[in-house]
Amino acid sequence: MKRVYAREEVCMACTLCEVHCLVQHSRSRDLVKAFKRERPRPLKRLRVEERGPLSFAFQCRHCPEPDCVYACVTGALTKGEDGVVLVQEDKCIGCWTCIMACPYGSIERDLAQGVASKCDLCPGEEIPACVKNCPNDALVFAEEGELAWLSTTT
Amino acid sequence: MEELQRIANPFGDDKAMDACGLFGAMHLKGETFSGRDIIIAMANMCDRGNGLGGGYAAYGIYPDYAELYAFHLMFEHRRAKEATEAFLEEHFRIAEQGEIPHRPVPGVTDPPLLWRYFAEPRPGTAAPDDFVVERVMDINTRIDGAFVFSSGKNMGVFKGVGHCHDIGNFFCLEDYEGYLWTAHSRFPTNTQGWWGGAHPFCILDWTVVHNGEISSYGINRRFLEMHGYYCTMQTDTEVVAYAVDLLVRRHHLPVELAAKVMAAPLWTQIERMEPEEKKLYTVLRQAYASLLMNGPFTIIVANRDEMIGLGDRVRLRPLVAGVKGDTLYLSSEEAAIRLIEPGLERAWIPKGGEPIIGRLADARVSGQGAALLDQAQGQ
Amino acid sequence: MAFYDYLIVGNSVAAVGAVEAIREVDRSGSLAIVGEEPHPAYSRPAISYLLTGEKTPEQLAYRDPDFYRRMAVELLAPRRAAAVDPARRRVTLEDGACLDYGKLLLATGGRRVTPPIAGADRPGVFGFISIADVAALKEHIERHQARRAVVVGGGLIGLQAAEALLRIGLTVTVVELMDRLLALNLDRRASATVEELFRSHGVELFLGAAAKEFRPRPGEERVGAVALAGGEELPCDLVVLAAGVAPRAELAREAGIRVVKGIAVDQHLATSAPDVYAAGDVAEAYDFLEERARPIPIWPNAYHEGRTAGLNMAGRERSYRGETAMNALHFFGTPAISVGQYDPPQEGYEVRELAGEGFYRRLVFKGEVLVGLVCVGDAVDRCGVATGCIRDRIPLSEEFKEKLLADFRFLSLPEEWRRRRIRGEA
Amino acid sequence: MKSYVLPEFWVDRDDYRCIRCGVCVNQCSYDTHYYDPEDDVVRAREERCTGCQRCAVFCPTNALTIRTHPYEYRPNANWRKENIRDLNRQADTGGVVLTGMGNDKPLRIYWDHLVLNASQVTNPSIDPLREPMELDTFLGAKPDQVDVTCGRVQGSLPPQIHLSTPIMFSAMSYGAVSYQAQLSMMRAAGEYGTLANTGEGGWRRELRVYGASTIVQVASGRFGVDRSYLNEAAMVEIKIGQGAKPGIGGHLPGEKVTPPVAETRMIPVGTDALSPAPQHDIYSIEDLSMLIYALKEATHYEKPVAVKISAVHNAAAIASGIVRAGADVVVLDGIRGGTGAAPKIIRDNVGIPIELALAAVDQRLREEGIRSRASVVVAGGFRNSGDVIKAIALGADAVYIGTPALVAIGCTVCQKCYTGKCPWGITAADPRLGKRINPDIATQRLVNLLRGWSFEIKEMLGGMGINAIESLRGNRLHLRGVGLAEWELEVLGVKGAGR
Repeated sequence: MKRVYAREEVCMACTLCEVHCLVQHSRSRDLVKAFKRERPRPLKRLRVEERGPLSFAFQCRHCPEPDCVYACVTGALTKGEDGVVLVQEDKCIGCWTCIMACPYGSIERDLAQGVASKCDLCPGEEIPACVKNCPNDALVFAEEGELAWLSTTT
Repeated sequence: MEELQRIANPFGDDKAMDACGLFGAMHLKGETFSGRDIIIAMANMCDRGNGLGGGYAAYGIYPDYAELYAFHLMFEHRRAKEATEAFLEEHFRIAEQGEIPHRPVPGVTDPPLLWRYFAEPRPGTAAPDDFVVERVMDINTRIDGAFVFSSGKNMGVFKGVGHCHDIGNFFCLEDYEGYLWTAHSRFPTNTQGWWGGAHPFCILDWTVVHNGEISSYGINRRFLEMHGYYCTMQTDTEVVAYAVDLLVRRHHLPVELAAKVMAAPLWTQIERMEPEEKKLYTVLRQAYASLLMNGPFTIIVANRDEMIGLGDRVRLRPLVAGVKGDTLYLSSEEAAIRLIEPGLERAWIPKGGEPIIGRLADARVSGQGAALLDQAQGQ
Repeated sequence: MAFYDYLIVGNSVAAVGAVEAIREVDRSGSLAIVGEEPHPAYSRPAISYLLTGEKTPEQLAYRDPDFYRRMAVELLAPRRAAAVDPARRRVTLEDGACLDYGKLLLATGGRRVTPPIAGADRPGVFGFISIADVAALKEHIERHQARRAVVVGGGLIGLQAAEALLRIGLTVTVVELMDRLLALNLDRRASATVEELFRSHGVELFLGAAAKEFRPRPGEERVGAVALAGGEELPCDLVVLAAGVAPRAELAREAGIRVVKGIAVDQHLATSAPDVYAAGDVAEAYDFLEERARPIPIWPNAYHEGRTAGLNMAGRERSYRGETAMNALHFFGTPAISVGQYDPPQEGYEVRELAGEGFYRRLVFKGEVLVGLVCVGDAVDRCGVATGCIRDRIPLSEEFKEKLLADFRFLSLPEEWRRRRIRGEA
Repeated sequence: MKSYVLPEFWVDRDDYRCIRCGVCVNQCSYDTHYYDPEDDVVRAREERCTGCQRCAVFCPTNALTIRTHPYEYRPNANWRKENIRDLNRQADTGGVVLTGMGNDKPLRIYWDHLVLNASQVTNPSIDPLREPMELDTFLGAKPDQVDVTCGRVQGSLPPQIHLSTPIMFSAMSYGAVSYQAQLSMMRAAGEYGTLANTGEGGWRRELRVYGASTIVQVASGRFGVDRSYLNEAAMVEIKIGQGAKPGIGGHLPGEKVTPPVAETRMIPVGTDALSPAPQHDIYSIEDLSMLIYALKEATHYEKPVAVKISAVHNAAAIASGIVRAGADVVVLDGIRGGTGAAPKIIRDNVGIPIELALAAVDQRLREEGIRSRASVVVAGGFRNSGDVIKAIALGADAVYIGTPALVAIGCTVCQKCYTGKCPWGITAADPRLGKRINPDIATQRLVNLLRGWSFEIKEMLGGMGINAIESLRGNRLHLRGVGLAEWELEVLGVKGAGR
């Protein structure tokens, strides 16, 4: 399945992926409203890590064998036919077992709603918002087999 | 020089722009024929000109003076004639001279003085051809009101302001017998008719008639200037003539290759050639880039041995070739050939950039389409 | 007489894991589950939400309502297995039905440990591990207008019950044998945090205290007080007894299958009997940290075991990767997570801690490898990154130990591992 | 010491639109923006702003407008803002006022006073979408005459470099520009079939796969020059001068000489990289000739050797000397040529416009009959394909573009290259900033630039009825001047429009 991969050699830590992820997961889908009006404030589903010249954005891998799904005590986390790992918020009880289990650290606590929050690959969008809005192509939406070029430095 | 430019080009244009009708006929074995048919053919293409210029080049017309340079001159006034004759006397031995025969024709008015001289450089002159070229340049640029419009041996150029067939009649060309004729009718858009500005253009026994407007004129001219050619007439024809002279006479390129300099194959075509050929054309294009003739043109270039027809590489102006027996015809319009030679064996339209060459030496036509012709003739 | 290619005894998470795995490999083989509860598989760790009324039993369903049909599973429930005959590949149910199987999975789970306390069977004393337990408790509270509860057992289940009871308005006292809460789940410092939480919410804690007897209310059978070994008597309207669980391995034992504490299994989750597998709380699966098999009665492990068993049963060979102890707890909105050897049993471990307001993190290293962690409060965020370090035995230099302690980020991982993680090569 | 320099730019932030996302904060390499958590507001330290517009471009809500600061001194035609600001900067530091990019003074831009011809009626224009249109250009010395015997070329031409379009990327050294910027230009040059120039900062080993599209420079510092450097490139260029700073050398401060820069330049880490004002082995034209032939020897006469000079008053005579000294290509860099760092006073005041230099050089070489012996390449201030085609018509074989290439990959000509903090990652030494150029994107943008300009040139050529660029090269009849004095028309060798 296609996943979002980071190319750290061209990520400039602008965090626009985070901004647009948040907006994509807001009710209004409007930048200003999503950030300034909506309560509870929508959450971004990926994070940018940065230290010195090194930076990259990261989100759920939608693992073939998802530890989070296997660990989920209520069945709120599911891996669909399309491979996308989703949280059913009405089933989630906020026990954070998934956070404990996910080796990618890709599930965040939505404290306002008390449920897990994670990348859903932007259902309905051909390309996830983070990838679409990355100004430097530092995020790519690709099949695993297309990864060879990810590490290119020249 | 300044004066001449002003006369040739009273509006100070960069260069003359004109559309034209061309015609050429050559007997490949050197048998001569009268200019009558040529005049008829040009009359048939009368619409290609506008009455502001016409002219002919005829080869083989002065067999009695075959070893002498035949200078055709026009003078605006007597003073010019006197000055020129003094100049000629100084540098040449004049064997014969006289007014060029002509008769009144309604469409031809205000002719200049038209005079011809059969002459040779004074004994001891090295490189007589170069000497002649330089002296012709001297007359054309330094003597006010004088202009040499023909300077080859056993050939002559006849030209003036008027429709081409009127000019032919004016000069009584039916009375001349030549083996190679070219003709030109002119449709200038920007210059007043001036006798010297009519075609053909001639230097030594090279003549050029030309239909077209060479967009590369500016750089062709600057390149030729680097090689000592001073273009005084702002005509493409002049530039073509000098280019041919440089390439063939001075740089010893075969005429076929000179044609390939002026109408160079595309780089994509060169790319597909065999290595040796590819190298040849690559080097020619690189070295003679400034002699590529760009824009629409058809030219007929002639000398005592050859008649060459060439169109630009994307074939923006017409050229038809035809053959009957040992006679090669080149024309802007096929109808003009058929008019004078109803029994034409074959007529074809050469590809752009591919020269058609009639050659006296081997009595053959070569060039694109000619191979088929050989076959046909062989059968 | 019925035959199933796959028969599963038990209908909880291990069974679901097995079913999903079997169906990944074999869409058509016949499959049946024998479940003793009337419900479809449900989220046992969430039953306290039933008590508080935040969830209905239907909402506790572990999978969607269509699950059994979708998976082509015949759910035989409520029915109970009485015996297994590995030689004849047959399971006999209590109602006399005989089910023959191609492959059998024993996923019978655990049962509540009942300590030797007098009056433990008295009305008003409840367990807290099933929907039935909660239903009975709830009914008792309503019928008797119960106001005071004593929870015996300061472990995970006991404290979940305690918080839920408190939230529905009861006064709650917790009695714990050990000198701290959650002794099996957290280190001492984290326990103290949890104790403080409970105390601050008005829960009285008796630590290091043993319940000696559940005494009746005057004139009634039902419980009225808990007497402690120290002499105190705690009056109450009900008792929740949560003293731990033990594997329900009787079926296996009686069938001659090898049982230690739980059912012994190999790396394929196969038992000593041919074509009989075991998974979940009843099994003794491999602990990769302890490097030995032992029952670890936690939900995620049960799923992994069930899944591994299911794949092997369906013919796709898969070795159990090994799990270890890990717990995600949350009380009064404060989360706490522990993984692995967070309380090192002997010398040779290195402990690093970082604490702040509402934040506590403890990492335990053995040499260069992380072997345990405890996180409380906001420190839990992304702690799976550290769990991954434990599982993958990522060697961490001094630099990265400090980075990891400060922040569970990929930037806290050595470059090679960071790149592998980004590429999704877990 | 209190600085008297007032901010140049004004940061206008629409608070309604500002969502406090922090993108401006993280994108400004000068730390202009900062978030104040106490008031939950993003503020600006305007004195740091260079007007590069990075924040404005990246702000997702378009909340930012960066405009010229409205402060005013008393109006004075002589003492303008810039004069006072420069003077204050100088009084602050006691140093030379530095700047980056090309001359920004309103010197006459002759391109804007030259207009092109097009065919009407007498000569059909050509549609490049449907008919062949050749921009192929060859750099290198051409013979005056080709010797063909028996249909074969005798001997061979001096080395020729083929360009698919007469546009090359100027010399920009690694260190002055980021690795990513240089990589992108070399890749784009390779993809489009033209050349990029390394500048004098050496040539990184991993970039040598682009050798066929690389010009290496031999400048006064001789950084990174060795046998393989010369031989792995397509062409060698001796740099005598640069349009932005004629007569002076270069200076890359030690702090920018990072380990990779040091390795590439073959100098110790952290030492100042000094390019002397002259080449100390060239004090005369015969010395230049010796270096030209030394380089030809080193490259087995297989590479054209170019000589680049600043366009100065006697450029025509110097160019003639360079051609006679054996150079295959003469490069002229005009007064509007760019730079990574130059003393502002020199950039703004020394040299002559490239149009005049080009016209004079081309004419002079023709008059001397040696125009074919060397190609003429011009640089300095080209802004669009119109400028390029006019240069070709004036007589250039090809042009170098620097600033347009940088603008294509983000440069906003803020002129702060010399700080090494280019927020667009172009002239940045900091690896954090260099990453802002994704070489894949930048390469594509540069290729797009070359493609777009080339197509425009084809359209204009077609309009003139020309289908091969050599027919326009030096063809000044297709140019006319507008608003120029007689002497200017004469130098340019063009007529006034209408004539």
